[in-house]
Amino acid sequence: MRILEEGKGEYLKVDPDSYRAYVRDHKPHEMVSKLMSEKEAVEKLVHDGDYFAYDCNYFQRGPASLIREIIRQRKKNLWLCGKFTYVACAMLVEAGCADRIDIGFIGFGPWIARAVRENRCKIYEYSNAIMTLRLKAGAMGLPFLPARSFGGTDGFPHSGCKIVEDPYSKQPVLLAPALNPDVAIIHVHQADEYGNARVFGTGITHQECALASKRVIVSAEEIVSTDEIRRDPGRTSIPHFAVDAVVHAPFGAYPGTVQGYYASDPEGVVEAMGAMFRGDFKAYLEKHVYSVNSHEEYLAKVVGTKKMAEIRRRETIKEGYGA
Amino acid sequence: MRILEEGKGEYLKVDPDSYRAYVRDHKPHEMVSKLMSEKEAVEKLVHDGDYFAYDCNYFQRGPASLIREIIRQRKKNLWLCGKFTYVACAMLVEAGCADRIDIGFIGFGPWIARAVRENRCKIYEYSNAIMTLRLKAGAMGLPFLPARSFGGTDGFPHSGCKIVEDPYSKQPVLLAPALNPDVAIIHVHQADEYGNARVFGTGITHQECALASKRVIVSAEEIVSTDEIRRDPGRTSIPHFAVDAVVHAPFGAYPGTVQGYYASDPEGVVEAMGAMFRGDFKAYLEKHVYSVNSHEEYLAKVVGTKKMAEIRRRETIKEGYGA
Amino acid sequence: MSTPAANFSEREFVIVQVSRLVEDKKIYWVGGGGEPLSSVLLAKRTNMPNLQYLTEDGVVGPEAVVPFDPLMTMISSRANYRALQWSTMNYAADLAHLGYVDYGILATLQVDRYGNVNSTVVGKYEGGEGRRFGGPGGADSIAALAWRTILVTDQQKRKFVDRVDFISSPGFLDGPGSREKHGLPPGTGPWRVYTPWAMFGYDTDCQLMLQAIAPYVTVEQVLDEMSFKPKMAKKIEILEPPTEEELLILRTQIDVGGQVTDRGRWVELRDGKYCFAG
Amino acid sequence: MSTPAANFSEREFVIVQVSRLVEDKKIYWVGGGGEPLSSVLLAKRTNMPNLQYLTEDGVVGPEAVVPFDPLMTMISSRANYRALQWSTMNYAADLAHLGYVDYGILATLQVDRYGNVNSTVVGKYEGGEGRRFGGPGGADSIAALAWRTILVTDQQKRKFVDRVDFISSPGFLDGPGSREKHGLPPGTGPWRVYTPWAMFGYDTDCQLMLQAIAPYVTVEQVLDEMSFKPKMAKKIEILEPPTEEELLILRTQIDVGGQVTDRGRWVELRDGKYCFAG
Repeated sequence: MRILEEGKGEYLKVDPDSYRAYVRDHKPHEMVSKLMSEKEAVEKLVHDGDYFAYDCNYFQRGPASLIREIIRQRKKNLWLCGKFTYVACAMLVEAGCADRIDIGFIGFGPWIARAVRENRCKIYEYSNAIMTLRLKAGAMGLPFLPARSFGGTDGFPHSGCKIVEDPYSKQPVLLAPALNPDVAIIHVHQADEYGNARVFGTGITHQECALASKRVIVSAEEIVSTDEIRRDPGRTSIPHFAVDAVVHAPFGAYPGTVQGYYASDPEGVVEAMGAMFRGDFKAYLEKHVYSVNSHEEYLAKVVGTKKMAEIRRRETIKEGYGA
Repeated sequence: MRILEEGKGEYLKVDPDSYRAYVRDHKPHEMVSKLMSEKEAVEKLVHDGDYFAYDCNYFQRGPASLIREIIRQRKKNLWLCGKFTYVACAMLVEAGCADRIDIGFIGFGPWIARAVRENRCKIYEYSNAIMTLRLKAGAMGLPFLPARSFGGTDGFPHSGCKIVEDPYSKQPVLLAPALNPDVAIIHVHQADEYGNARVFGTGITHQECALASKRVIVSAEEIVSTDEIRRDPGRTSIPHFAVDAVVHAPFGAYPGTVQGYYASDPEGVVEAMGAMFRGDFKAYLEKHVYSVNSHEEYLAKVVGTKKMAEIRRRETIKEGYGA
Repeated sequence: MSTPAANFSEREFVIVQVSRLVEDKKIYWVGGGGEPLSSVLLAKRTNMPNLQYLTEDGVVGPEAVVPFDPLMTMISSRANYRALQWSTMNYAADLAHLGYVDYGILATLQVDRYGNVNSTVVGKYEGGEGRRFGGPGGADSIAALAWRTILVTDQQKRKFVDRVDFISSPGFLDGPGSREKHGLPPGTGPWRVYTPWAMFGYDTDCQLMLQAIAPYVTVEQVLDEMSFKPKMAKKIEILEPPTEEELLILRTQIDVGGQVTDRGRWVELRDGKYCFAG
Repeated sequence: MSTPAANFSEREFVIVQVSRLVEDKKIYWVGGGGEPLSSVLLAKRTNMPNLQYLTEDGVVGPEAVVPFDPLMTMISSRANYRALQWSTMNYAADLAHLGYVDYGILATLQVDRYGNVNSTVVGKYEGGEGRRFGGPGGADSIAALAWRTILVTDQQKRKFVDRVDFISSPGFLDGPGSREKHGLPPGTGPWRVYTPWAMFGYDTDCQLMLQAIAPYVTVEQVLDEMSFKPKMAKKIEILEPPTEEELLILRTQIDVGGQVTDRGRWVELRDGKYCFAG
């Protein structure tokens, strides 16, 4: 199985054995309550220098409130998993929280461009599907997974992928290195206090992120009982033992949507996109992050009950989004 | 990426490109009704010499009625995917339908042992998890998937697996060859006429079997409308385009259980297990297969309404088994 | 009901063209929102109600409720309404790996002679000097794995280049055989490129070939807006303009806010001939 | 409530022993039904209500309703009742790959000095001459991937051999380092072997070591029923007999039909000493 081509991009070290040992020694195998505030969860579980994955994005069932909390706590030197996302990477770079990004798709914007030129931010190239595959490899406890895409691109040399001769078909096949982030944050519809969590509808990689990552924070629109989880186990997306903290975060995806629960706020979306395109998040961060101390305060002071009622009302489709 | 060890067992050729072309040219991409009788489905879609996978087994939400129909039609030279199964492989070998088996776990019995000694049946060695992984590789359109098990066993030399040096960790890692069966049969709780199918509760590899196999027959306890499928798309286990035939088969898993719908029939289970242990399925096949022309006739004449009512009644747990 | 329209934008023109390529019996993977999704939604509302498509978030065969809120083309209740199946992104990639995706439709920033697509950087990559964009997203998988890829781009010199500054998503790379050499499945690749002014196919040597033009431009105008000279089909066809019916659906049901179509120039029918307005 | 029982079968003894190893804070993968599952179900009903286990069909943390119909230990509503999650087999294997399985519990047909397990053939493999069994099933994955594997087998010369006729599921293979050489994750392997007569551990050289015996046998009897001489712990402990409470739960709730326990000899308390009955 010859190696035919190798990307030269730096990538998070592939080490499934160490991840196994981490799971054995640090993951909460027993059922213990993990309910805590956003502040506490981020303080405890997001460390400077972490490889950091968030699932979905700031507009689509993403952990927007947790992203704001990470910025509020001025975390540093994060390495971002930049797949299927618009503004969050730019926000995190502009806020001084991140200096490396693996890119599937991000809203790049002038700020990141400047940071790259000034060597304050490093970029590694992938695609959305290769990044989700890397997380899947990480979630399967494997060192890599093969794929039939990404070869031949100009991203490949800036990645950690390799092309090898498949020992079965003798054809070239790409290998994507497993990704086991230090920390992942995921926003879900429902979770119990232990972290058994349900996502309704489509998603990107919530289960993969949870199983692949050393430390996992789940924020949930609703906290439900474990009895409710056990009533319909086919709906469980994430098992408790993958989860280190459960944060109750109603409207946690605002200004984004949580499908079946509330619509996005188009004004809020456009405001964030505008900041990104202008390459200036200062006013945005001031208003949406630094001006408040918590998500509760944010909802009360910045979003307001009228807006919350409106986006709930506008989400008229409920079919398929309940157990 | 050096090859460190190679199994010498024969295995179904790994050829993801040909499978892709098959999918393009022969899978029903459009929504067309595929409702047909068991007889027609097996006549059309199960061919002598096929690599044949059935999901689950004769006792646990397996396509028992379709297995009986395959025997009734006296199919020949099948190569069986023998994972997580008790009696069905032995039945198929004894009935003269199969002459090769990839083994994860089967009820072996004296008949297969005799067939192996007399060189009428060939055995290749795997484990349940390696067989399900092979199907998963086939269902992902990949030539292989890595695993951290099966190496070092005495099964390995009789398999199609290889151990290579992982180009990332430099450690030995096993590769399992993708499996794309010629035909798969799967029993589900509900399906629409196009083959969009729902399995409630746990299972072995229903989705993998459906996506990995060239021809797919789904038998369903209930035929539901496509509107019902669309009402709760998170419950869809198998998409229509993977499916070539939909058979309405109430009590299709008899004597096995369909969780949430009916319990197993312990008498029927013991009768089949007894035949296997004795190495003599003649009487069993005569009574349960050859004496009738169809599953309908089987239910009416052999099983009887009393038994059907009884196993329905005994299945008191419904939680989690409905959309 | 099939009256040729007297007034439409270039964007509307290209959406309608692509929508007419769409077939009921095929499965599409639609990249992002914009023109590709609008084309498919339009097709579904004209004469292909059973059309099936998937998107990156693992939705299979939705009956989307339009219009969408801004950016809400995936992981939203309206975009994913009444789907046949809901899943996640790796599942969408699995289906594409398996060969279920007959056609992929992509909007592109820059495209070249071999159909290679750039959505990463215009200008120099190293040192971050070029103008940087968001990356391939899901487009790379579509371009690699769909049997046929339909590209949608602008008819502009800087977008239609001999060699893209950065291959984000693969076209034919360096020509025949080079996709396979890099591990991509055989028999795949770019198939059509649509611009508001023209439609291109590919010659057997994998090079772009002009096949048809819009009724409001000339071949010369098209070639003037390319940085290289494409191969030319033996006969250059004239594309049919949108019908009033198509535009009505597009404007009242799909692109109600004009987010997708409100760019580019307007075209009008004047003295029996289509020409740019104003 | 913890009165030592006066009467029990060898099978009951071994189930009770294994159940006492089980911890609330660990995750178990239980192979098949039989003694392993009975042990876990017993533990859950004695003092470990929060005990979590998974089985091959991807069930996580069920609260099984016992007893089961014959063979219905997986993919059945009673076995999977009120689980935390339902999935399929590849998911169970993923969790094991990830290191979530603290303990695997397996019943074995034949086991050797290095804890290698045979469930394929007794006798010669080639030519099908030996007596053939069903194959590794899920046991290979458990033996390869669980941090610690607990084996349950009979105390019989033919089941306790120097080298198994066929390694279906890996123990320590040929000794230190050989699991890793064949791609298995480090730090894993067999941990305990329980028989109705004895409990074995492993020495640092990966070889089986007798650690404790049942109160109704002697060390000599145990060694007589092995084809090789194991290493011996410095002090051989005596295992505690089942309590009346444990047996009551086992007999009335779990193995009601006696399917699992109704084999092997009976033991009774006679004149303050345990010995075989009859």
